[in-house]
Amino acid sequence: MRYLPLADSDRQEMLRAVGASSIDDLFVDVPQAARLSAKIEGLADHASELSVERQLTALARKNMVAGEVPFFLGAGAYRHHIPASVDHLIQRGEFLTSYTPYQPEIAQGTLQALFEFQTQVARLYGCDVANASMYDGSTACWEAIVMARRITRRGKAVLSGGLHPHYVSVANTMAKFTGDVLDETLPELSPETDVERLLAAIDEETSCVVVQYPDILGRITDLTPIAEKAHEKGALLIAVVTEPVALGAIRSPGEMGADIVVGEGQSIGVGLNFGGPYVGLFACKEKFVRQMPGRLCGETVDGEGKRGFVLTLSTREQHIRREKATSNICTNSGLCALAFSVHMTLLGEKGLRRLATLNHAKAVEAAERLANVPGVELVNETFFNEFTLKLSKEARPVVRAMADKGILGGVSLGRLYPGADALQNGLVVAVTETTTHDDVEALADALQECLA
Amino acid sequence: MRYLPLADSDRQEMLRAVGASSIDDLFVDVPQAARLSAKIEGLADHASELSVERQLTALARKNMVAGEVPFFLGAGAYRHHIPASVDHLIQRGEFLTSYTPYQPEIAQGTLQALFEFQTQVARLYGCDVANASMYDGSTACWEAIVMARRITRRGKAVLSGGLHPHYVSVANTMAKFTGDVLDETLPELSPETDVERLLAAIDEETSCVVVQYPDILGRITDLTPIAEKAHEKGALLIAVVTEPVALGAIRSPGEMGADIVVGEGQSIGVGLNFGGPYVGLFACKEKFVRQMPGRLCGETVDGEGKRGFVLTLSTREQHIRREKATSNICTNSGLCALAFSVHMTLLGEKGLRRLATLNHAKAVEAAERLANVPGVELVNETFFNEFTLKLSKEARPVVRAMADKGILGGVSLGRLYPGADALQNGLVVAVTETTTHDDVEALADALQECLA
Amino acid sequence: MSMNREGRATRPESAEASVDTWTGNRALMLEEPLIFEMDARGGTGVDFAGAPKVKSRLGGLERRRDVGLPGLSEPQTVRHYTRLSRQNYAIDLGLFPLGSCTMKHNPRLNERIARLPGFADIHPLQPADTVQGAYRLIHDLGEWLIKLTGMHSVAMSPKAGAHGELCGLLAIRSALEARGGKREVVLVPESAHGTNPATAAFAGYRVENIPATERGRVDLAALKARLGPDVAAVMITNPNTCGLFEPDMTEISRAVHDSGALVYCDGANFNAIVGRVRPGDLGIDAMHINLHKTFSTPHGGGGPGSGPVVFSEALTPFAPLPFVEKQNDHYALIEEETAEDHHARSFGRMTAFHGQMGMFTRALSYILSHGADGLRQVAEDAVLNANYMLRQLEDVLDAPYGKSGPCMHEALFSDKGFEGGLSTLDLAKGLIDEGFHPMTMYFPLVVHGAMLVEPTETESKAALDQFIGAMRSVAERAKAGDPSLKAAPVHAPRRRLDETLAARKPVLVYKEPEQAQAAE
Amino acid sequence: MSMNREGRATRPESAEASVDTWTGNRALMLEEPLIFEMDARGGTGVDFAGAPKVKSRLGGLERRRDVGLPGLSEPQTVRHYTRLSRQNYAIDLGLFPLGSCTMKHNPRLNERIARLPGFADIHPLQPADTVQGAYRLIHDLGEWLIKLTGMHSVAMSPKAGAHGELCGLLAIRSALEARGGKREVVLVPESAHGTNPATAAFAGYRVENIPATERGRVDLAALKARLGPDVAAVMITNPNTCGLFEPDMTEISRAVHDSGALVYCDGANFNAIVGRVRPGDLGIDAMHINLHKTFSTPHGGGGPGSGPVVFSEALTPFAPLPFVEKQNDHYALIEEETAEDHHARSFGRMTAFHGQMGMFTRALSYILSHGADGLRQVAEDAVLNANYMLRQLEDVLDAPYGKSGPCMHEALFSDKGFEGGLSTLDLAKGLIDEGFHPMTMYFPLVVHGAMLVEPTETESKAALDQFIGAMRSVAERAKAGDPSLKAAPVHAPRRRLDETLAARKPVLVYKEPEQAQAAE
Ligand SMILES: Cc1ncc(COP(=O)(O)O)c(C=O)c1O
Ligand SMILES: Cc1ncc(COP(=O)(O)O)c(C=O)c1O
Repeated sequence: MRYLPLADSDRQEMLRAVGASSIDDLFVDVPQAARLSAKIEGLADHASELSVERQLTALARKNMVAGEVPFFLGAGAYRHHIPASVDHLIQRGEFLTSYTPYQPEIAQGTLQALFEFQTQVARLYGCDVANASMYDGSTACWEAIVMARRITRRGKAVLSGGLHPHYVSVANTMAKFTGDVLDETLPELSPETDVERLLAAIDEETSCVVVQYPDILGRITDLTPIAEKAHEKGALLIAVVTEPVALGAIRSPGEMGADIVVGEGQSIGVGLNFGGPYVGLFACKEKFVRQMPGRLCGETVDGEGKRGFVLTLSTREQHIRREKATSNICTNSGLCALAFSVHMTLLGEKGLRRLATLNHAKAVEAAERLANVPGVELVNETFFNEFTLKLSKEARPVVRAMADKGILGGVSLGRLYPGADALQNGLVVAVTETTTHDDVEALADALQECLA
Repeated sequence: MRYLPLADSDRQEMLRAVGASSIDDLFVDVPQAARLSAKIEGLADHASELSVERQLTALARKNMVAGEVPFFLGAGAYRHHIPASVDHLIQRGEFLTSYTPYQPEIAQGTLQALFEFQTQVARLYGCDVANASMYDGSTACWEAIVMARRITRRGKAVLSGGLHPHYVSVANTMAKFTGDVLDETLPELSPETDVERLLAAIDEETSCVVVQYPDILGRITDLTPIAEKAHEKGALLIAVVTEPVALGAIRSPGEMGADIVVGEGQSIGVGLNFGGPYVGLFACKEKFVRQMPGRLCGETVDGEGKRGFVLTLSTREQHIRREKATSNICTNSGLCALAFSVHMTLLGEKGLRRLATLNHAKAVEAAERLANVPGVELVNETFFNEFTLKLSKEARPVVRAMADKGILGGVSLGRLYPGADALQNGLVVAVTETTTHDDVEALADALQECLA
Repeated sequence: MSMNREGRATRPESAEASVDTWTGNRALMLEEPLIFEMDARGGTGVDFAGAPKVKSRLGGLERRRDVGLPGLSEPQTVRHYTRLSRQNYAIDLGLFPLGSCTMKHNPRLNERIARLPGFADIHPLQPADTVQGAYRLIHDLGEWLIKLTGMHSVAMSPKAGAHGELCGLLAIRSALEARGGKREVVLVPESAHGTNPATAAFAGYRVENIPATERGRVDLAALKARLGPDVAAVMITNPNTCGLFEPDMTEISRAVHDSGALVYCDGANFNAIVGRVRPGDLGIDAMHINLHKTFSTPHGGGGPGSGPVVFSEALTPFAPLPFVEKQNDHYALIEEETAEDHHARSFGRMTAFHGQMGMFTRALSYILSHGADGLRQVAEDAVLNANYMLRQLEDVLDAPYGKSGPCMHEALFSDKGFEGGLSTLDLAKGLIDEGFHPMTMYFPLVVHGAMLVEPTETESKAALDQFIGAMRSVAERAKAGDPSLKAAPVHAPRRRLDETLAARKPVLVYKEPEQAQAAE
Repeated sequence: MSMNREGRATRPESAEASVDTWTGNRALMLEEPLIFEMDARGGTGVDFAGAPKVKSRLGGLERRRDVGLPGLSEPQTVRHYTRLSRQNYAIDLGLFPLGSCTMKHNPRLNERIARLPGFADIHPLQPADTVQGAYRLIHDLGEWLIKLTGMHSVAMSPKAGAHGELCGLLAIRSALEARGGKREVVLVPESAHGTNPATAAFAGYRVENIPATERGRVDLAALKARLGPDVAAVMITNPNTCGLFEPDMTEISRAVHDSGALVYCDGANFNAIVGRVRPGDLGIDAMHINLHKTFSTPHGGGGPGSGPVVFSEALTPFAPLPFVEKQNDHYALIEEETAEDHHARSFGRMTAFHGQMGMFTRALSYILSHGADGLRQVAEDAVLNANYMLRQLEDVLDAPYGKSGPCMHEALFSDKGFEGGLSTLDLAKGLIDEGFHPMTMYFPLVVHGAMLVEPTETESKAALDQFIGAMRSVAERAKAGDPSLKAAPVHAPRRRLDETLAARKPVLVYKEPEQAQAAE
């Protein structure tokens, strides 16, 4: 076996050295009945690289690859071009095959990169501090709600109807067990978000109000009035950003008064990957730092006074505080955070701005083109790189029919909100710098055919 | 431009620092007439990664990929499975982006790897010493002929008809200018090689006899009698190996008395790459070491007595000896040599033997299967993983017709020997560990159809 | 400190003390500033096509302030991160015996597979017909995990071990609630990993400890005594965090079940038994598997991981959504909409989308590569390597459970007998100078100054022997009270770092010098 | 030395002298044995399917002896080469100002492009219809090279610069021979790169030197005086190896042509003028282009390179085979068979197959990425960076041609003024400790203790400033005769290596201890 360095002669010699006559001697503690003598059923013996590669390539070929067709899916996962150097760098063995930086003297590479990551995230979100990553946007969102409960000692969270339905589901799952009360609703296929509803719902029991920005339909709302109302009532504003590229074009939630900003970082540096691994971003105001979940990297000095970095404030964490920890998270999304940071370093202010401008401009062009297709109506007044179309038919079968023609035309609201009748004709369309003019024309033609 | 770190403000500041008012001041030595003011005709301005990747991917898609079809080409370039770790390792920036190791204290990585490479090559070839690589097999072959001339001070080289015709062409090109006399012939579509002719041709004027092993038709001949006759006449035996994997199954040329062994290393660690870059291997007896071309890495010690490695015997080389150098080679094929060495380290004795056994067994099975196709005759009695079929028709159009069906069925001798009538029906077929049963069946079927 | 013409420091001020070069570099060990300290405003390493002119649809919320992001050209970026990477230790450099973390070699084939566009470049919400290969991969991997553990079903979506623990406990809680009655306590051994109690608390339970025996196992009698109508579940790690198999596991399961509670097994240490023992045969109800441990997906300096959870038949109805189901020749993703008929009692969704696909591809590649014989060999070699460590070191280091028989995949030592105020930390830092990553320190909590050494099966005997030699050498120094050990490491990119300072005055983001001053 | 149980040394004997660890490692700087010294017989890192049983067709030549190849598992292999790599300096780590070598950043996009299966996994002898994309790529790259140089045609097959020189000289010789008459001498400036005279000799010419002026240029008068019926060609490097443009190039070309000879230009320094000057406008006949310099293909620790040669109209008929020709919408490879009609006077084939495809893909990616504006900027920034170096250092280091005006892409210094027996070598080794790769030393030969500094355009101003600071610091030490410089480097993986010993008693391959002893 190519991955196992011990030779049989090594094994014999080592068994002798430990005083065992056979390997079974080392498994004495396993009750006889539980010792497996047969091989795992149906599993072949070890296989060559060539054979494994063939088997798995055959599976990979059964999927329609986003980059090979006109592609318009978003709804929390976006297809952006990732510079080749990002993957090159995150594949360096010293990053790829290291552990959480428990021994900081020989983990300064990871630690400094995390410190830079935290700073990038905090600045992007307009917050004071950020952590070293969460699993993804949806779990980060739930952790934010939990954190708001800890801070406010209140149990009611008001969720905007524009929050990604998976994020809502995750919160609902957890709330079932924690007893949090979630005040939620479905989005409406209209240009207006549910700001008024949110403002009305925030009261003295509210721990937080959770608003996605831009929201699941792509709409952009000013968060300032929500922040003001929340603060007035002693609640926190949690903003959720599923498309970080948007923040190259629009104001950051922090600027508008959000207390905690969380989101999905996948757009920057991390590919689609069929939904994971992604990287949850988590930032907040400085005063809440000791209530944050997850790892934090901080600056310090070494024995010679040189600057260095360490994991810090670990008294919040499970390995020190156990049942009193702010979260149970341990392994986070380190390498994706690194990828995010490398890509963001390549972009810089200038690149992020340009990327956002290009996304927005292409999306505006596409929205105008698609709105001209008979049977298609543009729902949004505002959007960044993603907007919602209202079709003259149920969207889900249209999406499937377009897929049969080799066009991945968007995410139907029927997929996201099964059973919500008012939403079934909605189609969420994302347009990025990777979308070409021809792609848009192909989608327009396909829609026209399917809706005729 | 993503690759240019200077900002305009840097440029201004630096121009000031060097006392220039504009960049043109630094180009004063260029005659006015030669200064280009226009942009290069037809070349667009700088382009994004995305755009370049799209343009070049479009070109790549126009090629039929070996790994995606039944594939049987060889004739000096072989398709083997390369373990994924090889590419991972050679992409490490410290290997990929370093120069020839002129400063050994900070190039021990490259140097030790070269020392290991030299040892692997020498052992594989059955020689005392090997150099740090040549461009490819064909240029290594020519350099060996030149070296034999230097050693023997004779000018006639006897080339076997089984030598790869490109290698013969290269030698012919060079001989035109150096005045070497080449005694050459075409191969015959028969199981016998031209050993008898070679034995007869070696005389007191002969500097060397050059024999490929296995030869261009895949045939394997014992080199011992040739070595004996050559040595008797004061000539050298140069053995050429285009398929190094073969040496996992058959005796090394060094064992059989070859004085210089050269060849192509591509099969181990280096992909097909449409013909380059490849890696020339060059080994010989110890006594000839000071006549070798190319770089040599040698062992030494540092100021503290620790073992280390340096480039050595550079008094043979152009940068020291200039017009008296043993060769003009400077840049060689370092990274491919590293890839070869990594792959060979992964294989080891056991892996190389198994790989060779598998190649041979699959080739034998395939040869037997194909020989059963009506209109197909197996030329070889002996072969390793490549053999020649004699078709009932001219092979070149058959190869083209099979390609139209999506089968890359081999190399026609018509392609290699245009105009050589006796060879036009020959088809050289290579079979490796990557060839499947289905591939062979597809080829058999295609041949049957084309020959019907 | 020296200034360049802009008055910006070109040489790190603090470097002067210890090194003798102008730059502060030491040949190939290069000092690297933060990206924020580089003169990188206005720079970028990405080019874009020009954007068409359009009427903005941003609703008047155009960004007004700069984000404050430095941008580097590609050459600068590659250099920055390459230099940083060189300040890290990693499996690729040497033995990384972090107990409980299973730092085994990460096969490069798996990296290649994970990057196939057919896996890496597909969107989680594509129509089912366009991602049949992906669904099938998730399904197949799940099937192997079920077979390897001898369990009944699997939930693939948990994002890491701790997330898997939560998944397991939520299923347990749902099952118990479905039965009716309220159970509020989860029992956890003292030696458990911190995520266990943290998860139990997150799931709304009160945590109580179970004591350990002198042989480092769960105290069966104490456990039985504590079981009762208020206990919802017991969380057991097996092999446990002392690196020992729980021989009473079957009986524990029986007792727990008899009391009406359920058994959660922390499967972080599955590597010791894969292919040799199926946890399902020991009576457990749920267990997470860290694909980033046993199944070799890279740790990446902290993640991502993946923590699928296998369930007993009893818990299967409560497993989370979504999941992949095979329907004849077709694979379907059972999400909220279709769950109605299939899976009405699911406790719900744990994450957006369907799990860590990028880890699944790697894990399946790992399983197929090793096959039935190879996986069994993995466990055997992991255990053999650990026992070899234990026996080669127990004469110089106290091995609290060394007498009680063989260990599994980890060897546990303590700092008993160190002199001169030296402790586990000092030995660890001494190992750094020797070119090794230290073992896990001060965990499990049940052993004073614990050192948990997990070599894994991907180490050669030569590597073990070198580690043993180094460990012996440093242990001798610790036992002799060698004060120089307090100064270790001396050869690493940094000397010991002041963690107290970091926590007392947290600096978690870079502030421009002006900003930082203003903040004082 | 310490022995493990098999009596094999587990710690390098020589390490003991200088380091204080048991292993000889210094934290992240790890000592690594040769693969031959690892206990690796019988090991392997590659698995294979079983081979079918067949009757051998090996003609009785089955291998009888072991090859003697150690085999390592994948984990061991990855670690071995990762550790070795860390003993290297590289562009990815820092400024690599090797004059004449153009060590610029190697874009990672190019690496990705070169690995597209449509380029990397195609065989050179596939039928033309199955490789139209590949032919087109070669053709397109060739067209850009022609346009960038203002020449008439291009030969793509040469494998590196020296091979390109040979290609050029063979074309020249063929052309001259076609004209009749025998010319036997090639004139080469004293400052020329060693490959120039070596190539001329290989091509059957006698080499004579052309002297240089005090301003570091070809002495036009002397050259003219030497031209005559026996001179076949003049080889000029422009910009030359002193980093200076030859202002008389047009006149040189005219004079050479008038004498019936031809002009070969060594294009290694094309980076200084790309997009700003077309060598074809200076009257040359042939020039090679190192794609591994100007066009950024990686040097890979010594290669591979690629050396396409551009030709004037006069030489075009003599260019080598094969080449790609565009025929309407189709691309054809003109090989021996078809050359008859097209290219009867070709001097022939220089290599198997058709050149360095893997470098072509990268170079074309580079050209398209930079575009017309970017390439011009490359030359300008390369020249600006070099002049900045020159002017920031000429007060501490002797710059022999500094007074004569600006340099091109390289700044040339000498060791004039060094005290205490120190010379260029010592300064170079001092730079290593500072974290830099030294500049080219002792080349060109025309300057005593030459130091040729080529920063390239991919260095930031901050990187230049740090290098300048380090260089000034070490230069001051050299001028003060600081004896500690003789000991440099002290921080690198090795101290100065004994090159004399290596050459006196060459050890070029590893010998097992028994073997080595027997050989004594
Ligand atoms: C015993 C044990 N349980 C649980 C975990 C948590 O797993 P993860 O880090 O994947 O969340 C770990 C690993 O860190 C562990 O070692
Ligand atoms: C001026 C000059 N000419 C020729 C060469 C030879 O090029 P190559 O190394 O590609 O053969 C070099 C580079 O080494 C060079 O610097």
